[in-house]
Amino acid sequence: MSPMRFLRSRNLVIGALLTGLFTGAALLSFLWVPYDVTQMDIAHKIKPPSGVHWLGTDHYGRDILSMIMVGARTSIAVAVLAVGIGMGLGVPLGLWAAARRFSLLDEVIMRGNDLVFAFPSLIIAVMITAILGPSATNAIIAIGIFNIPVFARLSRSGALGLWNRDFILAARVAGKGAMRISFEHVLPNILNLLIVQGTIQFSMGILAEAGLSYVGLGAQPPTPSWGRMLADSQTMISFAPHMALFPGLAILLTVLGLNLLGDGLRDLLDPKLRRGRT
Amino acid sequence: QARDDLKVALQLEPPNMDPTSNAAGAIDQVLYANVFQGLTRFGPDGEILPDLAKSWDISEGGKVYTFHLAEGVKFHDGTDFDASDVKFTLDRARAPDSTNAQKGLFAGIDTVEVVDPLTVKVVLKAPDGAFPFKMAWGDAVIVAPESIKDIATYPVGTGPFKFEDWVQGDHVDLEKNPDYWGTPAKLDHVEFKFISDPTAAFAAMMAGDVDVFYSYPAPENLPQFEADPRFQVIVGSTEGETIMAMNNARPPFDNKLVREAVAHAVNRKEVIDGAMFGYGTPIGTHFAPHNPDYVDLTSLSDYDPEKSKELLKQAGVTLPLKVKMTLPPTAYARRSGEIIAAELRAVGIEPQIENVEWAQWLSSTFKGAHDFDLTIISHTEPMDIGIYANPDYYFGYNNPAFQKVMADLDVETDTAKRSALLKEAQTIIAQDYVNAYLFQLPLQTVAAAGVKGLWKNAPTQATDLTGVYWEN
Amino acid sequence: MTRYILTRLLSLVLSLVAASVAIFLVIEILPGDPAAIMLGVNAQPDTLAALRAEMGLDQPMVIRYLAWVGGMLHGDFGTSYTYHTPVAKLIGDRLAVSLPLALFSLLLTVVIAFPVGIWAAARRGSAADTLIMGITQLGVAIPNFWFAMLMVVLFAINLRWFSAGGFAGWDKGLLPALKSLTLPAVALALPQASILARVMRSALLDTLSEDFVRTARAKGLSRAKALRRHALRNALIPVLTIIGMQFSFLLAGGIIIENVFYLPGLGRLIFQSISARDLITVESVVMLLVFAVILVNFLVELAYALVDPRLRSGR
Amino acid sequence: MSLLDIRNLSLSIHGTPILHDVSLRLDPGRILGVIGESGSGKSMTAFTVMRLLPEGAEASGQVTLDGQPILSRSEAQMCALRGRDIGMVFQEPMTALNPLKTIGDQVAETILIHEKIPKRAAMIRAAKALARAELPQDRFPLSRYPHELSGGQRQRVVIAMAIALRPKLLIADEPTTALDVTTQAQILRLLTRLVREDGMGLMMITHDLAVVAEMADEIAIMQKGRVVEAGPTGALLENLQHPYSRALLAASTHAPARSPAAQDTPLLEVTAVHRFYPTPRKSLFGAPGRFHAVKGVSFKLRKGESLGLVGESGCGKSTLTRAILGLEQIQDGAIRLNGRPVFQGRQPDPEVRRRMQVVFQDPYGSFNPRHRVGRLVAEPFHLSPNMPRAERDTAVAEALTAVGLTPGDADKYIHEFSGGQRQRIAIARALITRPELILLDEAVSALDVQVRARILDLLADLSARYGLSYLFISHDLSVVRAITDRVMVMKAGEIVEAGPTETVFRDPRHPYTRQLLAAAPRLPEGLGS
Ligand SMILES: Nc1ncnc2c1ncn2[C@@H]1O[C@H](COP(=O)(O)OP(=O)(O)OP(=O)(O)O)[C@@H](O)[C@H]1O
Ligand SMILES: Nc1ncnc2c1ncn2[C@@H]1O[C@H](COP(=O)(O)OP(=O)(O)OP(=O)(O)O)[C@@H](O)[C@H]1O
Ligand SMILES: [Mg+2]
Ligand SMILES: [Mg+2]
Repeated sequence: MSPMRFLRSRNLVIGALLTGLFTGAALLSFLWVPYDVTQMDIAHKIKPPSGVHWLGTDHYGRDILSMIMVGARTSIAVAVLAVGIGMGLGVPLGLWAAARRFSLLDEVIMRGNDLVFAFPSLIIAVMITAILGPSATNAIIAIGIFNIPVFARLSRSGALGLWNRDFILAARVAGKGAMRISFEHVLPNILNLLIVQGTIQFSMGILAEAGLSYVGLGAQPPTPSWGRMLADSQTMISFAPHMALFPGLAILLTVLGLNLLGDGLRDLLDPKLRRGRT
Repeated sequence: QARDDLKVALQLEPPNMDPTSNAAGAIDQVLYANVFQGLTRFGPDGEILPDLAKSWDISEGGKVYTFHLAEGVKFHDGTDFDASDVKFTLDRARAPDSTNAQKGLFAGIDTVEVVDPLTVKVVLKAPDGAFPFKMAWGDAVIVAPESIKDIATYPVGTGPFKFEDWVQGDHVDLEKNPDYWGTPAKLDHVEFKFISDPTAAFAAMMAGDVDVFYSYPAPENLPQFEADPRFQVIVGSTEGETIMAMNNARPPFDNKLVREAVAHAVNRKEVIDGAMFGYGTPIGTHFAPHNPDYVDLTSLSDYDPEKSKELLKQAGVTLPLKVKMTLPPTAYARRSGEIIAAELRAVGIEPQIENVEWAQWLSSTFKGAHDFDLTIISHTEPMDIGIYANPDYYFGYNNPAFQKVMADLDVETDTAKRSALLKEAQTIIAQDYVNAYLFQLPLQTVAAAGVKGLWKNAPTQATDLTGVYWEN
Repeated sequence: MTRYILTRLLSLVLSLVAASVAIFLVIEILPGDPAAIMLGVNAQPDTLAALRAEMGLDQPMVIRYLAWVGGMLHGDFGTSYTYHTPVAKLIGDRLAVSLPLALFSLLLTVVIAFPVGIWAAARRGSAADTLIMGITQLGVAIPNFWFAMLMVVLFAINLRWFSAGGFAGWDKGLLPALKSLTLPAVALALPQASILARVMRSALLDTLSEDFVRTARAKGLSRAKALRRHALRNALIPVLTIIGMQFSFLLAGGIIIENVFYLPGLGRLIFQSISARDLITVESVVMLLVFAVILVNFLVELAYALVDPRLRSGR
Repeated sequence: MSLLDIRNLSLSIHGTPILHDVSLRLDPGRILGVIGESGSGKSMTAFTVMRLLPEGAEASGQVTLDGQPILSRSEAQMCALRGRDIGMVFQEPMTALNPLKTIGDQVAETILIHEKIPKRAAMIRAAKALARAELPQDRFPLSRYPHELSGGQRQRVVIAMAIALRPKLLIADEPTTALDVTTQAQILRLLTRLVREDGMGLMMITHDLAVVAEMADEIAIMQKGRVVEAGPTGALLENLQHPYSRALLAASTHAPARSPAAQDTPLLEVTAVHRFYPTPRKSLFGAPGRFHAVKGVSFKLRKGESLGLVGESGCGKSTLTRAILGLEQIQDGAIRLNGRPVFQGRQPDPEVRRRMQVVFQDPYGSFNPRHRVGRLVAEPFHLSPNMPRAERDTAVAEALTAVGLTPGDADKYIHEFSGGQRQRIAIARALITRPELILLDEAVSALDVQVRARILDLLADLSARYGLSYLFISHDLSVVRAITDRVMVMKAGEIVEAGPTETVFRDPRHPYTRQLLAAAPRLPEGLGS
C-alpha cells in the first residue's frame, strides 16, 4: 500500500492521528507527566483549567491532564488485552470450526458462541467482578470473554469462504493437514478482516472499560481510569464541568479515532468491501 | 393553602418492610416512628421517651420493668393493641428461631408477663439500666400476631402513618392514619423515593422531583443548595463514628507502634475537607462528640508524618509496607480511603485498595476470616463502645483491662461513676490506637425551603415525619 | 416453513437449558452467604442456620437446580431473599419499566436510523452523506452514560423540561410515564441509532451493487425506486440481525442508564441483587434476560424467513 | 434508418479511456453479434446504450435509437426508455433476479413501470411473456421464487422481463456463458425466435465465435475498445481482414499437434466407484438423506493417454476428480494408481498421491494471494519432507521454464500475472513433483480463446516431453476433441458412453451424447483450417 493511498483516506488519517495522540500520551506518561497523579493536593481541589493546570484539577487536587494521560494507559491496556484474549481464543476456535465445518464439533463451537452472545454482557461483567472482585484484570477477563465469539464467528465465516477456494484444494492435494492449511493459508487471508474487526473491538473495549470503571468495577484507585474520573466528577458536573468534560472527551475521541481507523483500514485492506458500481 | 403531601428521598431502599427481622437501616428510615412504634422511642436528640408505654416502674434493683401502656391504641388493620401484643413481640424476638438482627437487645429478658391488657411485666436475668434504651430500637417495635404473616410486604403498626403501597425499586407510599391515638400527623400523604446515585440525587432535588433528601449523599453539592433560596440544608450529627479500622489480630497491625504510626500519618482535616467537603467533626476515639461523656482525644493522634516514619522505624517493619484496604461502597469510605491511602504512601505504607460491595464487606471483612488490614466504616449504632470488649469483633482488639471497664459499666447504675468509666474506656482505646478515628459522620438533610419540623440529628436511623409540615 | 420453525424451536429449547445450567453454576460460585447478608452484622449463628434452612440453602445443588427450573416452568421464580416477595412479581414490576424503555428506545432507534441510513445510501459520496456518517461516527463513539449526564444537566437541571429521573408509574397516566422515559430512551437510542444507520447504509450499498438491482434499473426503474423496491428488502437481513441484538442490549444494557436516571428497571434490580447476594433473584433475572435474547433471536430468524423465501423452503 | 446507430462512441471512466470511436449499426429484426476477448469493451458499449454506466464514466459520440439521440437524454427520459424500448439480458442468471420477489412480480414490474394498468392485468401479461420465454404458467406458476428455478429457467425469466413490452432493441450480454451447452442451445434458439417473431433488433454479446457464427446476421469484432472489423456474418468470416480477427478465428478452431503415445499398461483404474453426499434431513427427526453423485463409475486410463470426460454441469465430474485425488472418501468401489489403492484404509496413501496432480478451472482462485510464486509452485513438495532448499529452488525454476515462464518469476506475487500466465503457473505447480497423471478440471474454460490455444499447445508439448497422462475434464466439446485420445460422456453420475474421441464425436451412440453434440455451437465447416 502506497503512502499516497493511505493519505487519501480521510478516515484513516484522522483515525490514525487520534489513535496516535492517545497512544502517544499513554507512552509519554511513562516518562513524564505534568504532575504526579498519586499526589493529592486537597488545598487546590476542583480548580478550573488554567496556565498551571491546563485541564484543571479534580476533587483531590490532582492534575486532570496527568490523570487523562495515565488513564489512557489503563484504557489501552485493558482494551488491548481484552481484544488479545478474544483473538487468541476466538480465532483458533473459529479456524478449527471451519476446518471441521458442518461437523458436530463445528456445531458445538458455534452454538457455544451463540450462547455466550445470548448473555447480557454488562451483567455478566458485573457478576464476574462480583466473583473475582473488581480490578483491571477482571475487567479484561469480562470484556475478553465477550470478544471470543466475535472473533470465532468472524474467522469461521471468513475461513469457510476460503475453504471452498481452489488454492486450499491445491494445498490439500499437496497433502497438507487441516491445521497446517488453517495457519498457512486461511489465517493470512483473513488477517485483514481480523485487523479491521480488532480495531473495532478495541474501541468497544475502551467503551466497555469506561462503563465498568464508571460503575466501579474496573481498575481500582489509585490507578487513574477515564471511566472512574467520570464517575467521580458526576456529582460535581454542575459546578465543575471540566472534571466531566475532559475524560468524556478523551473516551469519545479515542473511540472515534479507532472506529475511523477501522473503517479506513477496511477500505484500504479489503478491496472486496470497497463499493462497486450501481 | 399549605401542601399536605411530602416526597422524601432516601439513599437506600428497604429490602423488605419488617424491621424486626432484618438489619437494614433503610427499613427503620421509612417505618420507625411513622408506621411502627415501640414501648419507648428515641427523641430528636437521642433522649429516651415513652411511646406505647406511657410510663414504667423499675423494681427489684433494676431487674423488673413494669410497662403501663397507652390506651385506645389500634393497629392499622383495626385490631386493638394490648399487652399480649407486647408479649408476642418480645417472645418472638428472643425465640431460638428468631431472625431478629439485634437479638442481643432481648438476650437479657427472662420472662414477659401480661398483667392486664394495659400492663406488661418484663423480668430480666440481671439488672439493666439501659433496658428502656434497648426497647427504643427499631428492632424492638411492637408487631401484632394478626398481621405478622405479611409484615415483610405489608407492615401493620400503630403509628401516625399507614403503609399504603410499595413499588419495589422506586417508592413507598404512606398515608395519614386517621385513627391515630396520639397527636395526629400534619401531612396527609408521604412518598419515600429511593435514589442511591448521588448524581441522580442532585438532579432530583434540583428538578424539584423530591422535597426532602434525608441523609444527602454528596456533601460537595451542599454549598449550591445553601446558596439557592429554594432550599434549606440541615446539618446535624449522627451516631456514626467514622473510623479506619485496623486488624489488630494479625501483623503488621498487631504491633501498637505500627498502629500509632498510621494514626499519625492520617491528616483528619484533609480527609474531612477532601472526602466530606468540610462536613464532619474530628474525633479521637470511638465516641460521639455530642455526648456529654465525650473526651476530646484528637491530640493523641495529631497529623505528624515524621513521627509516623520514626515509629515505623522503631517497629522494625520493612518498608514499603504492603497492606490491604477494603472499602465498602459508600462515598465517605471510598473517598476517605483514597485520601488516606495517599497519605499512608507518603510515610511508606502501601495500601492496596479493594472496593467491595456490602455483601462482600460483610462476609469477608466484618465476618468470617476478617480478611483485611485496613477498612473504613462508620459505626452508626448509638453508644457502641462496648464492641471493643469483644475480642472476636472484626478489628480483633483484645485488652482485658478494657473488658473489665466494660463489665463494671454493665452493672453500674450510678450516673457519675458510669460517666467516669466511659471516659476511661475512651481513653484506653485511643491510647492503644486500636483504630484510626476520623470523624463523626454528619447528617445532611436537604429540603425545600418550606418544609419544617425535620429532625436535625439522627440518634437512630429514622425519618420521623410526625411533626413535619409545610409552611405555606 | 414448519420444519424451519421446528428446528429453530428445538435449538431455542436447547439453548435455554444450556443457559440455565451455566447461570446456575456461575451463581453457585459467587461468594457471600445471602442469609448472613439478610441478618446483618449482629446475627447469631443459630439464627443464621434457621434462616438458611428456611431458604432451602442447605439442600444439595442438583435438587436446588431442579427446583429452580421446575418452579420457573410454572411461573414460580421463588421468593426473593431480600425483598421477601415472589421474584416473579419483582421482575414483573421492573419489566413494566425496562420493557417499555427498551421498546421506546428501539422505536427511536429505528425511526432515526432508517431514514438516515437510506438517505445517506441514496446519496453515497455526497457532502450530506459524509456529514451524516461523521455524525453517526460520533454517535457510536459517545459513552451513553456521559451523554445521559450531559442531557440531565441541560434538560432537567437547567431547562427543567424533564424530570431528572425516576419513573412516574403507569398509573399516573401514559404521558407522564412516557415523559419520564424520554431522556433515558434518547440516551440509549443515540448510539444504537448511529450503529443501525451505518448498518442500514452499508447493507443498502451492498445490495445496490448486486446484479438484480442492475436488472431492475434496466427495466426502467429510477435509482431511488430501485433502492426502495429491490434493495431495501434485501438489505433487511443484516439490519434485522442488528435490531434483534439491539433489543436484547437495550433490555439489559440499560443498567448504567437506569442508574443515572434512577429508574426502577431490571438492570438496577440485578445490580442490587448481586450486591445483596440475592441469588435467586439474580439467577432468575439473568435467565429471563437470556430467554429474552434467545427469543428475540428466534423471532428475528422467523422474520428472516418472512423476508427471504429461500429460508422458508428449508435449505 | 437503422434501429440502433452508434457513431464514433468514445468512453472514459475516471479519465481512463475504455472505448475508442466505436461505430455499430443494427436494423430491426436483425441480430448483431459483438465478440472480442475479455475486457475489450463489449459490455461497456452495451451499458452506454442503456446509459447504465459506472460512476465517473464519460461518453462522447453519437448513439441513436430509432433516430432519437440517447446520450443527451435526461435520466427520467432514460428511465422511460429502459425496459420499454430497450430490454437487456445479463450474463449471470443466478444473481440477476431479486431473490425475495416472485418471478411473476418481477416480470409484471416491467409492465407496471411503464403502463398504468391494474396489477391483475399486468400479471396476466407477465404470464404471457413468460410463456413466450418458454416458461408456461401451468408448469412454472407466477408465484415461484427465483431459487426454485434452474439457471436456464432463470435466464428465461430475465428474458421474459426484457421482452415483456416488446422492446425495439434487446441487448444480451453473454446470456449463455454461465449455462450448459444444451441449455445454451435452447436459450439461443429462444432469442433467435423472439427476434424473428417480434422484429426486434438483438445485440448479442459473446466471446464465443461459434455462437455468433450460428445465429448472427452481422458481426462486429472488438479489441481493446475498438471495433476492428464488422460486416455480414458469412462474408466477414470467409474473408477476415484484420490480423486480430484472424488470430481469433484460428485460436477458436485450434487443435494442438499431438502424437498419441498411449501405452498398454493401465495407470489409473477406477472400479465401480460410488459417492454419496449427505443431504439435510427431510423431517426433524428423520435420517439424513443422501445424494448419489457418482453412480458406479469404472474406467481405465493408460500410461501416456489423454482421456476426456465431458458432461453437463452437476453430473459429477468434479466429484469424481476429488475422489481420485483422495480428497474425499468414496463409499464403494476402488481407485488404484499403478495398481496401488489411493486409500489405505481411511487415509489417502501419500506415495500414490504424489504421482497425481491437478489443475483447476479458476486461474484467480487457485493461488493463495499472500504467497510468492516460488512458494506456491513448491507446495506439492509438502509430501516429500526434508528436501534441501536449493534442490527445491532448482525444481521450481525448471517447472517455471517448462511452462514458458522465467525462473525469476518465482519471486513475484500471483496478482502480477494474467489469467493465462496463472494457468501456466498452476501447471508448473502440477508438474513439479514429476507426476505421472495430471487431472485438468475445466483447466481452460475460464480463458480467452487465444490464451486457451496456447495452453493447449503447452499441455500437448508437456505430455510429449514428460510422458504425462491427462484426465481432461471439460464441458466444452471442441476442446476435448482437440486434446484427448479417448473420451467418456457422463450424465447424472454415470458414464453413458466411452470410446476413442474421433469415433464418439463422429458416430455418437448414446442419445445423450448426440444431444450434447447437437447443442454445441459450431463454426461453419472449413473455416480457419
Ligand atoms: N466500473 C468500472 N470502472 C473502471 N473501469 C471499468 C469498470 N468496469 C469495466 N471497466 C473496464 O472497462 C474495460 C471494458 O470492460 P467490459 O466490461 O466492457 O469488457 P467486456 O468486453 O465486456 O469483457 P468480458 O468479456 O470480460 O465481459 C475493461 O478494461 C474494464 O477493466
Ligand atoms: N459437498 C457436497 N454436498 C452435497 N452435494 C454435493 C456436494 N458437492 C457436489 N454435490 C452435488 O453433486 C453433484 C455433482 O457435483 P460436481 O461438482 O461433481 O459436478 P460437475 O460435473 O463437476 O459440475 P460442474 O461442471 O458444474 O463443475 C451436483 O449435483 C452437486 O450439487
Ligand atoms: Mg462483459
Ligand atoms: Mg465441476
